[in-house]
Amino acid sequence: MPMNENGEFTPLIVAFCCNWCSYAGADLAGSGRLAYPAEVKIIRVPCSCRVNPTFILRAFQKGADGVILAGCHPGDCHYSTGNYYTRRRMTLLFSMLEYLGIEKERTRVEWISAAEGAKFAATMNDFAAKIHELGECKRLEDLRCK
Amino acid sequence: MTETLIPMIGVITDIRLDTPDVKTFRVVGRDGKKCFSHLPGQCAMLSVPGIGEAMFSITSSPTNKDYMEFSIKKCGCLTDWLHAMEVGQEILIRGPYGNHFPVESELKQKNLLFIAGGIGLAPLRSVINYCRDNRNDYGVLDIVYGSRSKDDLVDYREILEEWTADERTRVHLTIDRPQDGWDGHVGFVPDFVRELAFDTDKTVLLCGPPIMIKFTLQKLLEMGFAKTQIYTTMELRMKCGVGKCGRCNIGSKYVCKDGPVFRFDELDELPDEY
Amino acid sequence: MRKLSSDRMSELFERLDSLCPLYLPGEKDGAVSFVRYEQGVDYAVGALNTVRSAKDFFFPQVENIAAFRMTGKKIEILENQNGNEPFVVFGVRACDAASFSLLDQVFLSEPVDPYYRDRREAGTVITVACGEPDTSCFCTAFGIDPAEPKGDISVWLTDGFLYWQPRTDKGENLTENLTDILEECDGGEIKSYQDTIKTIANQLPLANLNLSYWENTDEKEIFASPVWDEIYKGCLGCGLCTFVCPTCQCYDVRDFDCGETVRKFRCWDSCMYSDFTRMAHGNPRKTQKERFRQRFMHKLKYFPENNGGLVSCVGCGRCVRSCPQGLNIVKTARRVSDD
Amino acid sequence: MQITKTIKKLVSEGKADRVFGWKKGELGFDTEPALFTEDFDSVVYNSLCGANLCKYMINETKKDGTVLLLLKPCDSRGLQLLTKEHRVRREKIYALGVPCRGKIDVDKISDKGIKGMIDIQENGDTLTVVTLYGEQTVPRQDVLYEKCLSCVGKEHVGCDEVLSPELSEDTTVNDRFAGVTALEEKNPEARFAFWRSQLSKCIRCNACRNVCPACSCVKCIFDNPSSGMDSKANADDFEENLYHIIRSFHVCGRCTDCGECSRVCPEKIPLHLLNRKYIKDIHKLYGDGDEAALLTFTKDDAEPSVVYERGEGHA
Amino acid sequence: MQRIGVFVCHCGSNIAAAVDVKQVAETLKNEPNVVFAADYPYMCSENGQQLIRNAIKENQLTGVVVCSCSPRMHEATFRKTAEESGLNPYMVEIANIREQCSWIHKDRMTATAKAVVLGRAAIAKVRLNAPLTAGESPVVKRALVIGGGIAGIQTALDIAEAGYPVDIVEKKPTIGGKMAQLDKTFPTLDCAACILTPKMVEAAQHENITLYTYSEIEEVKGYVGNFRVKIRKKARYVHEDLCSGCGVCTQKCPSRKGGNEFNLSLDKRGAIYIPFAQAIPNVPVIDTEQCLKFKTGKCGLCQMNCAAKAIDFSQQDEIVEQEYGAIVAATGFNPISLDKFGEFGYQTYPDVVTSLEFERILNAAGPTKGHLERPSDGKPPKTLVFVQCVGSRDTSGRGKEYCSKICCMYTAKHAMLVREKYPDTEVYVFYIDVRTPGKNFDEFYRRAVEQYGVHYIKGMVGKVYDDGAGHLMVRASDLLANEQLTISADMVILAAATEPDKTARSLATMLTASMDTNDFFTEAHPKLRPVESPTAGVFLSGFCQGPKDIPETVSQAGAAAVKVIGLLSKNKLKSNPCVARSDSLVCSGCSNCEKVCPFGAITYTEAEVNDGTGKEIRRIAVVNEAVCHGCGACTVACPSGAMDLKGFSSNQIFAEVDAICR
Repeated sequence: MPMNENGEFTPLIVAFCCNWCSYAGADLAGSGRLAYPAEVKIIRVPCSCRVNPTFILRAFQKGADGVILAGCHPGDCHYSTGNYYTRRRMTLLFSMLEYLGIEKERTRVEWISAAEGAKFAATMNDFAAKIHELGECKRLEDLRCK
Repeated sequence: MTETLIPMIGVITDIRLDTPDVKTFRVVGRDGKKCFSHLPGQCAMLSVPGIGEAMFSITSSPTNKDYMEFSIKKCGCLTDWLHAMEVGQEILIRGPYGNHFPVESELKQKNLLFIAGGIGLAPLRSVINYCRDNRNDYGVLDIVYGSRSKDDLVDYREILEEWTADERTRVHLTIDRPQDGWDGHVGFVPDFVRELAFDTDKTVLLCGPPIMIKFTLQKLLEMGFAKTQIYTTMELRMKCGVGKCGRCNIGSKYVCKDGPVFRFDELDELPDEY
Repeated sequence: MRKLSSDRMSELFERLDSLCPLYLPGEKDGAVSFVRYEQGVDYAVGALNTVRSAKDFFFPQVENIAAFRMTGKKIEILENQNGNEPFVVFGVRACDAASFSLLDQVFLSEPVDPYYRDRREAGTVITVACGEPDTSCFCTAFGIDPAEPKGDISVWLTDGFLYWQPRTDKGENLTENLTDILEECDGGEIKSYQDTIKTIANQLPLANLNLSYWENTDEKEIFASPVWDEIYKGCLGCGLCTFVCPTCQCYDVRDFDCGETVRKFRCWDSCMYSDFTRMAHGNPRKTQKERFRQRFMHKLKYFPENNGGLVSCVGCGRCVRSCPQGLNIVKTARRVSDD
Repeated sequence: MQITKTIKKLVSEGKADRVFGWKKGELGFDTEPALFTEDFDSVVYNSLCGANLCKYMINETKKDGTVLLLLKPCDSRGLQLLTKEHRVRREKIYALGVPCRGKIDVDKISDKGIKGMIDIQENGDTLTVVTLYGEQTVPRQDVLYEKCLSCVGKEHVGCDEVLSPELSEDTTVNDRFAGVTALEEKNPEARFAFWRSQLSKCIRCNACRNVCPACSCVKCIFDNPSSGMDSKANADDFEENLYHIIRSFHVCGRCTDCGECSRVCPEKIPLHLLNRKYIKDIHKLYGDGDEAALLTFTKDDAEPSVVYERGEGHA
Repeated sequence: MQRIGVFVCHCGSNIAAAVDVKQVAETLKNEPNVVFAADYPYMCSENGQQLIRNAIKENQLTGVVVCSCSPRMHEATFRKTAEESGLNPYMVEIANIREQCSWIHKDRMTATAKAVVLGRAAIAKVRLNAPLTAGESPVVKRALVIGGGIAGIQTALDIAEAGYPVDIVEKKPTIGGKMAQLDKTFPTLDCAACILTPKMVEAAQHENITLYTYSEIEEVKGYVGNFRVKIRKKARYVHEDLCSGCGVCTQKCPSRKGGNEFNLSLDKRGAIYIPFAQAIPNVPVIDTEQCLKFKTGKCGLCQMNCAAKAIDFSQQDEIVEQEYGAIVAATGFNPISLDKFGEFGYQTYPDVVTSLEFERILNAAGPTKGHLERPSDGKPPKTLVFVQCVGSRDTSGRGKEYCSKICCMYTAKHAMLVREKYPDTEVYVFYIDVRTPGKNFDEFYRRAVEQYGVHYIKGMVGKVYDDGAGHLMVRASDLLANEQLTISADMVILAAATEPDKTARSLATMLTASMDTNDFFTEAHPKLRPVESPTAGVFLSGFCQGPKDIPETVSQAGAAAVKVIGLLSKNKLKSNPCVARSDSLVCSGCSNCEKVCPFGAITYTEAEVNDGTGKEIRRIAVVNEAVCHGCGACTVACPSGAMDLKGFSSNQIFAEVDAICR
């Protein structure tokens, strides 16, 4: 289990952020110096609908402990309908992961606008806290990567 | 012989740009010595971790005791990577694999006719240089070599400077289409072979793209050569190199083990699936 | 020969497992496979064959070969620790036991496959005679006797007793450790049991498979048979038959990027897969017909040609039972030879 | 036989020039998919014809002429999907619906301890199993495929002609989603244990994929080295999860619930429980319209947090 | 194999204070393929950029990673920098180590470690980057406006004024639209015709405007900058170029049974007719349903009387094909049908009329020549009841859930006009809410109440019925007084809800422009791109995008025109190169990608492919790069992975994930 120098569990969290809203929201959180844990690493995608379930599973395979998707609020998608598809895809995928017995708190979708820097930071803090609580992700890891 | 499937580390000590898409790489072991000895026509498996593994003909002659050379055409993931390498890069190598041209038996004292097209010269270069280095064991060497253009002739310098120097070696070059600065023959290899009207006392070693092999074989047979006189070398989806992984067979023969060198009469007995 | 009362079988398993890890057929979620013996695991005594064959012990579906680390222009080879700890497999049937000698032909011929060799050396095979060969069995067509299975030790399970016959040094050595629970006997008791087996085996519908056409016909001729154009039609191109087959041995070698290192592993491959022979510039076996033909030509013609007439089939009947579309080697062999 | 008569009539009328159906196998009780260009008398259709033939049409309709295709009700939905996704040339198929009263799972007969089976005869609701050791009778209903016991329905869709639909019988005894519900009611640990145990049996033979009418990709991502996703072997437990999770996701909203995946699995992994989970969720969240759920949306769809907010052991 | 350079920016102390930039540069230098790494105080400064340019040249870099502020800030800058040294701009990736690292992490070790990971991810991505070139397509410098109401006219005029040819396609025989039917306009009460007709004339006479009236869109192909449109010019049976507009034919026509559409059938017209006096073009049209010549083959009076020989019974529909760079939808609206609102007696009682009908009744050119007469007996009504929100804000499913926006104001206008001209009338207005958010709107409404004594009653009308003595009775509730009312009315005027024109739906399909559930065109962004549709090159003007009054319509019309002018002013369109790409060897042609594409960028073609197993004709997806916006929705809908997104390819994202999770 990855630990910091204090012996605390340091999870790995991958955040997929859409370029137009949530990535900008993350930037705004940055300019507002709103801290959230460094274990959150952001990958920029044009739209949340670019996120393929395989990306999420790949992250878990390679050792991520939580994966969060952030996109524009429904109705505000830069491409008008992208996040509606995201919403359906992820609802069904997450439901399936839960059905397979993967802790459902390890995956999340949030709608964060470019103006919601505070929400971005709060969301990441909350998500990271949850992952801290859950500990290391055992159920979707690939033993070869450990 | 390296252990099955486990490669050894080779170091690239020289890279030569032969044609716009063919490079020749010189490989030695970490100790600076030749990785293993081989016979003309044999292959080795080269790989880069995470990129891929593929079988290549060893182009240098077994008589070269210092290093091995591979002439590699850029045509895919692994070869792209290899072409981008710099001197000093380590790669993985295992081998030697397959049979070889019967240089010490059937070919001995024979007049040899080498016919190659494009990168097909690579496997034959090993034999040619082997014969040149054991010059008294072989008769006249005729080398017919053709390529798309002058720039696509692999080993052009070596051909001009070394091969032509020997009076019992005759080099016949051709390119597909006329080109400025080329006063040699222009035309396709099969026709050129026909034009050259060789005596049928020669043993033929033929290598090149499938279509060239097909038509050249046809011409040779028309000229009176027998299939028992003609050898070729095949490249077929080899993976393990030791005849066990099961994918490179033509009928009951494994290319990596029973080949890659076949005589055409042997191929005739096998199902037509290559 | 030795024997043991049937009700003491778990005692035997306990003892065997204490000597080295023991594997035996057990049921898991509705399918029988070889499982590691532990308390509470029941020996699937009634199951004729496991879904997967026993070849997995010597030629597992996946095995790591090596790992590499690349730093700058340097490559480091990290040797793989392939464990070759001794182990025992109990409950191998005559057909699977026969398959090992076919696999040996491939993996133990030069150049020897070290991974297979090591596992072969480490494993002790205890075979069990088939009390009731079933419809899909046709091992007798290959001269295999289900009443007299090969292996390091052969076992017969009659009503009330387990009979134990070591056949090799390895078998003898193992038996040495068990003399306290296995009592000596002359073995005459199993004769009638064996006779029953033979009677059943001879009545089985597939047992009379006749391969003389395959033996006596040129490979090019069989290859060119027009029957191939028809019989592959139902083939899905999946790898089911090859993966459950005890004699299929095609494999692939691949890399897996683990981040810090790249792992080279070997895994089963199937000639039924469309990408089995795919190359950058084409595929010599373009349609399922060619792939289907390759599988059976290999088993029934090419393999025998290269291995002194040995057919690469042991009649275990797994393909007969599990092919979802009802295709199998018997059907193919018979139809091509117009039997 | 009625079917043979109909086939001959249709072929003589020029409706088709060849037939894709079943023929008798090597044993008394197996059948195999086959193409007939003549000898239509050897076309077999009985309760042992479990295989779904619609996917063969991908290759078959690339050729000239028209194929007469025999379709059970569940197969007809597969053909409809393949047609909708332009994977078959529908105009080259004469789809003949054939009645279905459920198909027999031979393994279930074996599981009853019946050995040495050499033939199966059907008499109404009873099967007579002929064995080396004599005859035994088995109630037909006991040995139907799992897929038949929770069949979507015996109505053919999109057929050019349906033969004697009155001979079809409803074989559904289980609620289609009962298996899914039962799993949903377990806690996550139990669910994980169930699936890990099931999926770890997988040998990656790809039979489930290759038989699936929704898995009709020219090249599957799992076979494509440049997809970044290729995973040929079950090199790790994870790969099994990955393969089956992604495969079920790819057929999500497209699965016709024909049950072939579970039928063909040599390891008896209940793969239909994955697909049906998606179907159940789709019905619950988006209604059961026929349009593929992942290819459309409404503005007030449920949020992914519905999963998060659901209590443990929800139904 | 790439040769990558890594450039770590201090951003003064913005990054350097929290991140050990030197260590980041040094660590990343050991990454595979990295051949150069440096740090610099301000990478975006001229000197910093020079450093990058030099490094690219000196080290023959094929890829650049800049670890700096957000790519939203300087990605464009560094791409340009790279381009200046001959590197493809899309070979640059940014690792955001300021907003997403140094600014939020105080601990230097943590921040440095994260910066390294972010750098590694960018390196992993750039390793798989491929040079991308923005596609270019020429722009046809001509615009199409669909709809000839005030929205369409205004848009066309503005575009034409900017010097671009523009065609208006109007399905009715004349342009003018709904506004032409209005009497006065709120809140200024100026005459609609007086302000509209000059614009109509201007449009007709403008050298850059071509009118296609009595015409419909048949087919739309192509994409932004290059639409190819087929227009069906329906047969008028009158040659526009010959007709002098004298109107003799309309007088000679013996058929008088056709309902006059312009007056909402409150009166009749001939079979050959000019919709209204100021119609443009001032050319009659024959209604073949009514025309005796067409019905019986006898008559032809009009033709005989036409001095210009303009009438031609054999005229056929004509298809005109034209290319356009941009298309504006201005299809307008209609009042909804009141069939489902039986309680108001609209179908039963002639004196129950819609507001638009009332508009015609008040109009001097209307059926009553502007005299307030009730339709049943022509008597002047004394008590008038206006009912608002008939079908608007209706959640029962009979009407529309939205507010039609204009009814409050025109009802106030009607009430006021009635009271001003006929002070002896009593006017009641039933409302749910009175909504007056507009310049001078609330003042206008208050005038109606305070100055003109209109009775505004908050409450809904429950039933309109005949008391048996020929009186219309209106039963309603007064919510404020909390009582039931019954009013004996001479006329009831219903403010019917509005809805987009029915033809908009099929047009949207042709344009691949999306619509909402109410059949209003969807805008590309509800706040920031309100006049563009999500389909590039298709713009929205007026009511078709959502309920609007005249000033709003005109301003949106102008805005749409500006967008069109902006587009047409370009000679070539440069497209975003980060668009979807379909691998023809892998594509199964299943159409799933097409179904999720919001822009209609994906089409299918039968193409010959050879994946190594022989040539085959397959149906495969083709992405029109000029139309694709690069959202990536298709990449996930594609099960085979044939669809990928350039610049954000699956393998690039996998590489980033792998690098982060290493």
